[in-house]
Amino acid sequence: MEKIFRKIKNAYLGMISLFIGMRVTIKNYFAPSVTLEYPIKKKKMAPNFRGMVDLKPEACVICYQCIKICPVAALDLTHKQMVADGKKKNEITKFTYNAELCCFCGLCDEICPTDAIFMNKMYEVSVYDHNQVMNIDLMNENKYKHVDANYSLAAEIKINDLNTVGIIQKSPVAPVAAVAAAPAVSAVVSPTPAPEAPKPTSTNKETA
Amino acid sequence: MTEIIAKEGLRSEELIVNMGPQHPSTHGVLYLELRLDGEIVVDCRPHIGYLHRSCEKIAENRTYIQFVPFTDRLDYLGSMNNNLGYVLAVEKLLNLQVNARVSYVRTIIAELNRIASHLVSLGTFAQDLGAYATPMFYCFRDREKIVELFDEICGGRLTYNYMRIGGVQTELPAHADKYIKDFIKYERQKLQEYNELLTYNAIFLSRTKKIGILKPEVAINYSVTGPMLRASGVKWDVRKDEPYMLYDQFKFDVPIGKVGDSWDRFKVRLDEIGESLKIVEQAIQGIPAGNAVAKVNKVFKAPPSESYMRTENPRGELGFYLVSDGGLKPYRNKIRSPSFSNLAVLPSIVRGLNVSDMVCVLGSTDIVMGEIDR
Amino acid sequence: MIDPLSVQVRSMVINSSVILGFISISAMFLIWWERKVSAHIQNRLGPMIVGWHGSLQSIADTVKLLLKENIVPAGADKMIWWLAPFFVVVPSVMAFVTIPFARNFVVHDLNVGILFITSITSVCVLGIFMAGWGSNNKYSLLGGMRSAAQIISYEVPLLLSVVVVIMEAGTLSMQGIIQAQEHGWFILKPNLAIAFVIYFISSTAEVNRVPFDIPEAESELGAGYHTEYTGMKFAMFFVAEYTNLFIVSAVAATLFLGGWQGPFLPSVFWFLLKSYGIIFLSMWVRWTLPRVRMDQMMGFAWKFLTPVALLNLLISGWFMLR
Amino acid sequence: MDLNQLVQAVREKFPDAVAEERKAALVVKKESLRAVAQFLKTSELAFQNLHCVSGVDWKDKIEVVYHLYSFKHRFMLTLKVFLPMEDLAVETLSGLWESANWLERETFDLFGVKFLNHPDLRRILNPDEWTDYPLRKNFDRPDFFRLPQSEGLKAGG
Repeated sequence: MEKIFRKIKNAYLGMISLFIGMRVTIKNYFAPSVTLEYPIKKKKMAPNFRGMVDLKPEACVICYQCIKICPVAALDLTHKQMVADGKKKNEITKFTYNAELCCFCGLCDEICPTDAIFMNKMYEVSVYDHNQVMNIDLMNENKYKHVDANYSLAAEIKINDLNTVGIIQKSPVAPVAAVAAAPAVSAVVSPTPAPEAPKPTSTNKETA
Repeated sequence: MTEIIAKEGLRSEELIVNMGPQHPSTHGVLYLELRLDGEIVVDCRPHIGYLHRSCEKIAENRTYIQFVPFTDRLDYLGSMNNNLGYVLAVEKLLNLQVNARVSYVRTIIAELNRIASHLVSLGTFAQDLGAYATPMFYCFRDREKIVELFDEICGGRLTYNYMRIGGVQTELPAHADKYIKDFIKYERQKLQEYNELLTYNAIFLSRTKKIGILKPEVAINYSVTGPMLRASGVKWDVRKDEPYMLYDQFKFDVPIGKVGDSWDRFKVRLDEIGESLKIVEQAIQGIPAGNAVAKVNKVFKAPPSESYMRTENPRGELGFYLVSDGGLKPYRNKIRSPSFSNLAVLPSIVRGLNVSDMVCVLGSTDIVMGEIDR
Repeated sequence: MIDPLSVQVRSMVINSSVILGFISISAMFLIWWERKVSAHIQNRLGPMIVGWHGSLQSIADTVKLLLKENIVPAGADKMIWWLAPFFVVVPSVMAFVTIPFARNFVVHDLNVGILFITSITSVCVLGIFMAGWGSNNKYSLLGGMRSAAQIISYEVPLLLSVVVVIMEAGTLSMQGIIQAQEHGWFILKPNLAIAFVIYFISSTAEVNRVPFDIPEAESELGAGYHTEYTGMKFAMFFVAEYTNLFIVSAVAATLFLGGWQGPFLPSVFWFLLKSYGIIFLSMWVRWTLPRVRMDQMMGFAWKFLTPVALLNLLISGWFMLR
Repeated sequence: MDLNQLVQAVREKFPDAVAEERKAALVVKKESLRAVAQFLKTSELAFQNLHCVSGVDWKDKIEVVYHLYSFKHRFMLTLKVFLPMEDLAVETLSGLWESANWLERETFDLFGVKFLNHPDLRRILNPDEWTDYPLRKNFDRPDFFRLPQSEGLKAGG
């Protein structure tokens, strides 16, 4: 008898628990929606958002930091020395970006000493052909026009000025780079000073 | 027909069902070879490796800092925790101390990501049990709040690449303090809602209670870690028992289960969200001033030595075994992924259950294939 | 001989065409409505683009499904595979014959109306099992077998709860049952309220909806018996599912909620209001609860629902004879 | 508990099992691995948990590293065994710790270390018909591992 009573009690409690669950869903039925109607209303990306890699061509000092840090070799840079008005000057001959290899880690943005290379806020980057994103010429003003007709480098640069990645307060403490012999045991880890721009008059190490 | 039966007797045959690699409830590209007797699982053989990218070989060809983005892709739901585990391993290798603010920021971020990861786990578990999408959407709604914050902080929504050797990528934004406090308040309310919707729901209880019981000694023998181990009743949490960073300064409990069934695993995760909220609350109050940002170290060499660092990931203990030969790149980087061991125990606990229960147990183990296959 | 031009036959033809139109529109509406309800329960918006709040979404989907390629799986039992969708759709359409939409709108008020509906809707299980068997897919087969077991089991408590209504009304005709409720809906009587709950639970199982959607069981069996179907064949299963949903809700409205009876408004309006109200309840349940397990569900049918329904029947009978 | 005590205990039990003195690890001879492991698990040291098995390729030899954990003593032991390239075979530990089953399969798959008496020694991550051992140092497929190599950088930029 007790068994039957317990069974009935359990069934009753079970029913109640189902009704409690249904109360939660009906409460949410009348709650406002949290989603956006995506293609119509678009989310504005935060200034730190990592979209496609972009470049301010005039700011680049050809230091090769981004090439060295890129974990997936998505960037390709060559340059040659030019003599103009009696002054030696390095000029980029090729600076391409392969968005298919890119892992959007943002290390190039972070390491760039002059903030020339940065990540823009594009996130709709569907194309019909691999070639359209495999060799993007970063020196071109309209590099992403074929992906997004509304792309504008000036606007992207403007948004990017707000971003905080790779921008840190300079601190006089020594860099942290630990060396094999003496690992740094500094209590405060401080940023390394921004790497110097390579000297404009490089030697013949750099080839055409 | 009747003649055959008369001659040979009624025969029954085992049915071999290939569950996966594409299947709604295998959480990625897991392939389970099931031998069924009717609907009872006689044998289950997991086949893995569909997502094998040889991350460990990649690590041998990348500098230490270059490998951080790859750790994001291991357990893609707990990217921050993976970043943290790797960075701590490298710091241990370099014997490098970081300042308190770095630890605090890392703690906040890692715990928030643990919440996000557990939310996904709870949602997909409910989905596996056939609660069509509703709990999952609620969980994703709350996870979205964390992801939004991460998006603002580091620019990524899934693969964050936020931790740096010696620091973090960027400072927390100015409004993060208020945002996180609001989130804690909000999430505590929502946890109550999950309890109402799922935890004590009669159907949910009948589906998960006493299903897939994992005994503590079996769990330890199989090297199961994380919420799965704690659900079996072993009070073991690396954060508590072998504290790294500043976890010894925060007050939090380690929720454990009683039986080790699917419901306990679910409940432990749900409780851990609450505990993580506690940690975040304390961390956000006690965060010291200072500089948490570390500039990317372009090049550094590690002394020829080795380090094994394990951290408490949302799924268990993530270990990085780094061997250095004094070069720019690690000589060997072994990733001990928690899901790998947690999946290995699956065949032994699903034998004798039926297919629906197997799906339930698989959902409660909360595996991520990116981590298993590496 | 029936005169082909008699008033009765003519009205039946007209009514049938109205009903056929209603079925397709209702199924489309229900599909859209389900999506909206689920979306709002999940804090989403649901379809919003096609038409006002996405109201034409189902039409767009139908066009899409019509244009889809019809893929026949290799090794399928072709004959059975092709016939299965028809075996699912046709009975559900046939069941509309005796559903009284309004005071004087019913295709043909059979004197065994409720018996006709319950028997004709059970034919669906044949189609589902054919689909599961013919697909040559293990998941589909499991789904079809589960479905057969489930529908046959839940037929018992469903019928037992209907019998209480028949006893109370004293007729099998649908219009007769409604007229018997002129002085108060059946659901207001305690024994019939229990019958209503049993009916609602069993009918949810009958139309394979959560928490009894075991034949489809997305997370276990892919999509169960209709995994291998594409295009319009899949659409037929889909339409049949929602048509069945409407039928069981309409029958519930007729048997327990007084059918088309109601003050002020036209009778057809009251009928649709009650039917869709029950459908909303069903949707609400669907988007809240998890799925039960096969053995739990069978145990629930045989060990709980059937005894309760029998007891209910006995007590009602005793009250009636007293 | 610290490592020295532990090494001492192992030495007492197995006089010639320890192959090498290391600062942070216990290195045993491969013949005595199974016996030492048995001792570590069943004695009062109580290493109940085999946490991780990794291989390291030192070109002439392959090192198999076992991370054992003792909940009782809160101690993580690094147990190592070196295998010469000619004879990559060592006794399995999968009878002692079930976790060794998959972890050793992984090491077999990636390094080609044969674990004797393993119940189910198949490839686990790579396909069964794969012939190479990808984590060995001599395995290099330039197609797969594209290193940061821009033309300007190669030339010394």
